[in-house]
Amino acid sequence: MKPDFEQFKDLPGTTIFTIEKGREGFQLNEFCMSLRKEENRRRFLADERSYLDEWEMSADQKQAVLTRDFQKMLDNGGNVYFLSKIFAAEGLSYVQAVSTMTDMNVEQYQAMMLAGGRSVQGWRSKKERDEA
Amino acid sequence: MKPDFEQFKDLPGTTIFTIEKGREGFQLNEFCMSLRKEENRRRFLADERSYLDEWEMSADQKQAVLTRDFQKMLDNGGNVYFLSKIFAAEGLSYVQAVSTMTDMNVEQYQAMMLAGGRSVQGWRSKKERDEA
Amino acid sequence: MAKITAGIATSHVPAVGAAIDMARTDDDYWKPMFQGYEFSKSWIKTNNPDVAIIVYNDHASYFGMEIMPTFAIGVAESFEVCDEGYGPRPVPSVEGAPELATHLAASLILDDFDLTVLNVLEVDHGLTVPLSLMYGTPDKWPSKVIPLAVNVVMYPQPSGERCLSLGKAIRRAVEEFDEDLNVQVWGTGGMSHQIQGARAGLINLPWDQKFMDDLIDQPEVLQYKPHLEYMREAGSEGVELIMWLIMRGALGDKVDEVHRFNHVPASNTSVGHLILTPKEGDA
Amino acid sequence: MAKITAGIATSHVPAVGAAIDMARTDDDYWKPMFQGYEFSKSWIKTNNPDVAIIVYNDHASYFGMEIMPTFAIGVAESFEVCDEGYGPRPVPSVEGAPELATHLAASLILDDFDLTVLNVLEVDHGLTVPLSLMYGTPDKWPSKVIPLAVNVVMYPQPSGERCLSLGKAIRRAVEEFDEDLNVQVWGTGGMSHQIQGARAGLINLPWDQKFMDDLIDQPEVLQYKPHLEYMREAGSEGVELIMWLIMRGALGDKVDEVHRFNHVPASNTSVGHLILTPKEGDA
Ligand SMILES: [Fe+3]
Ligand SMILES: [Fe+3]
Repeated sequence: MKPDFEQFKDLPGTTIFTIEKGREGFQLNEFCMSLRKEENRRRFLADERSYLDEWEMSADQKQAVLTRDFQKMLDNGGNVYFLSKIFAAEGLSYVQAVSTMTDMNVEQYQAMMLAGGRSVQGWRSKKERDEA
Repeated sequence: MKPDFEQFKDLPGTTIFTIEKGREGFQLNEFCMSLRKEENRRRFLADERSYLDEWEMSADQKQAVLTRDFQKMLDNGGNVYFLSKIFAAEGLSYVQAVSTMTDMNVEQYQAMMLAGGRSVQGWRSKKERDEA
Repeated sequence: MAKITAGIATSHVPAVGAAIDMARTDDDYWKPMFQGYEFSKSWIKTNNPDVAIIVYNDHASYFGMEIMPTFAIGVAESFEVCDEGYGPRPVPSVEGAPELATHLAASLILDDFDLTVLNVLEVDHGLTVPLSLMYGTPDKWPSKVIPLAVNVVMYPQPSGERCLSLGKAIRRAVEEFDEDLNVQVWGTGGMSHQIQGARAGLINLPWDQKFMDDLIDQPEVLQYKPHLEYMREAGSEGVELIMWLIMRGALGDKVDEVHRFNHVPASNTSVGHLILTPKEGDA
Repeated sequence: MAKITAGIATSHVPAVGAAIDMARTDDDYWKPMFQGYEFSKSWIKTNNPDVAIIVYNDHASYFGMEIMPTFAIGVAESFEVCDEGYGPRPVPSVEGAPELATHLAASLILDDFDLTVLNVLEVDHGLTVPLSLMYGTPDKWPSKVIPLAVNVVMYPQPSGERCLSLGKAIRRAVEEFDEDLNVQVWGTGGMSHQIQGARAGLINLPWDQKFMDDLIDQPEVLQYKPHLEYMREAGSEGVELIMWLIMRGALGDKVDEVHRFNHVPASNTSVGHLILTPKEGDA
């Protein structure tokens, strides 16, 4: 069956990690995997720039990591389970890191979750939101 | 479909490498895989016993390696593609190593191959050979 | 003869593991969620399996992108616990069931499931959080485990049909195993959640509950739900729910609902939990 | 639209690689064998594919027993050459075809083939010896390659039916790729050989030739040959021939035989080689 990589583009505020994205983000995600080792976490946090220079990542990917711009990392082939190794290295939780990708601060995001989470109403499709 | 690991026992002079054998021979085959690195080949050949002691192999498996008893390695879960790393480390060819598992010396074995190889006649089944 | 006696479904949120490990299960935030598992913890005391086949996904913890299997089965004696970036969870390592696992792997490959066989595997929260939810904090897990890792992270994930068929094949394979064993299949992950992008925090409880209904009553229909619908309605990470289909396939045509629970939220996630048993007399 | 224009089958004996690397192809022992590939080397000059999908098996060279996929596909930009214990073969590294490979991998997974996806892979003689036989000793391989690694070493191997179906699915997937590409599928390994045990050295040329006949004329029948028959009649390593079924499945119903060659022995092995093209006008 012909794969349809385009179908996901209609999802608002969502980046689907495809086999193609996996190629694009390979070095970025490999860097993240290296942070599963405590020693590497320490080396990375001690000198981020030179640790990143050990990986064949694009300048955009490195910049996104340095500025903790998770949305930009997603746009450049990162996947959130890989990227979690970056915020785990700093002791941050998923909620703390994930909320930075939204237009809320962490308190607002937590309040939304406690109130039952983000409603799917209005978030089903870009067409519905006139973003298409 | 229920796996049939017994069906292969009727093959004379043949050890089929099954998923069960793979568990039995795991450490032996891991040791073999380590010999893909030139440095490890050198360390192994320099002091075989202490190199082998780095692996959680059974005494039988270690003994079989030390005496280059390839049949015994097969009996203990080895697979020939893994075991080839042992004889490759010594610069031996497949023909040189494989012939040691037969009742021929290497010249006889090579002569048999040049003459068209071992005939399947008489080698199809243990029953046929009254070995069953 | 081995027999599949029950199926368990549960979310496997990492923060739930952290709450257990830090003894925060009585906190106001966590208490209502853990209460939903109280029934299950006492139920499993009298219904403990010899072996739990745990269908889960790795979250970039053991597999990276170098090698990404669609379905992988662990046949080892034991499985260590991954360091997911915070240090390994302080839980016991997981004991395998190599005899049943090799039988199962071989049987499934002969049935044309193209499994990857793992003699080494470290397991992450996807597998250990369900153990913690069902068993609490023992020194040693009370059942042996066969890990069945499914790619749900990278599109294309296996289809719903493929997952349900795999479950059915697991049922056949277990029933062909000669030893008398009590076997459960656990399906983990989900329910609705999205942990990335501007849409992060999405929860769709009515959809989750309908998914549970369909899983119980009409998995044959549910299997055709496209991955895009999971992602649209239940968030990008909601697609993990295809793993529940594997569990459901292993239970036969009809099931009884022993326990059902929903809670929102645990961290970013809608938590869902089911205990199902094959209907008596059903083939 | 991409198109599968030919299928090539060939044994992939490591000693053949060594003979090429040491420039011994004119030795009395080797000359008759290499002569059987002279036609092929000139044929491929005018029929060179943009991409060769090479179906092969790893021989404990890259994969060990830690992780053993049934089917694995390489989607990387390039693939280095393994050290199989004698140092890596002195041949060029292999250039991948990532766009077609990701399309192909995704398409096959959507068709319920449970592939393992490889962003990193080193290739062994199973893949490089066929390249050497077809292309000689160039500085750079003239075609891009998609490696498709099949477990033929550990029982249970995939069934014959599964292999033929995979080939058919590869054909459909290639034809759905939007770019105009000339694609070949190469099936490697075999023919009869056994390189272990007291029965080592087994060769069964009549069986090999019948296998070739059936592969060409009645693959639909051939697919049901049990693995035990390969092992019994063609030696324990003869089961590699199931990989030729994948190639054959990719060529459609009817094929024309462009070239056929047999030779005994190369080292421990019966060498077989075919060039087949889909019959004109065949769907
Ligand atoms: Fe998960
Ligand atoms: Fe081979």
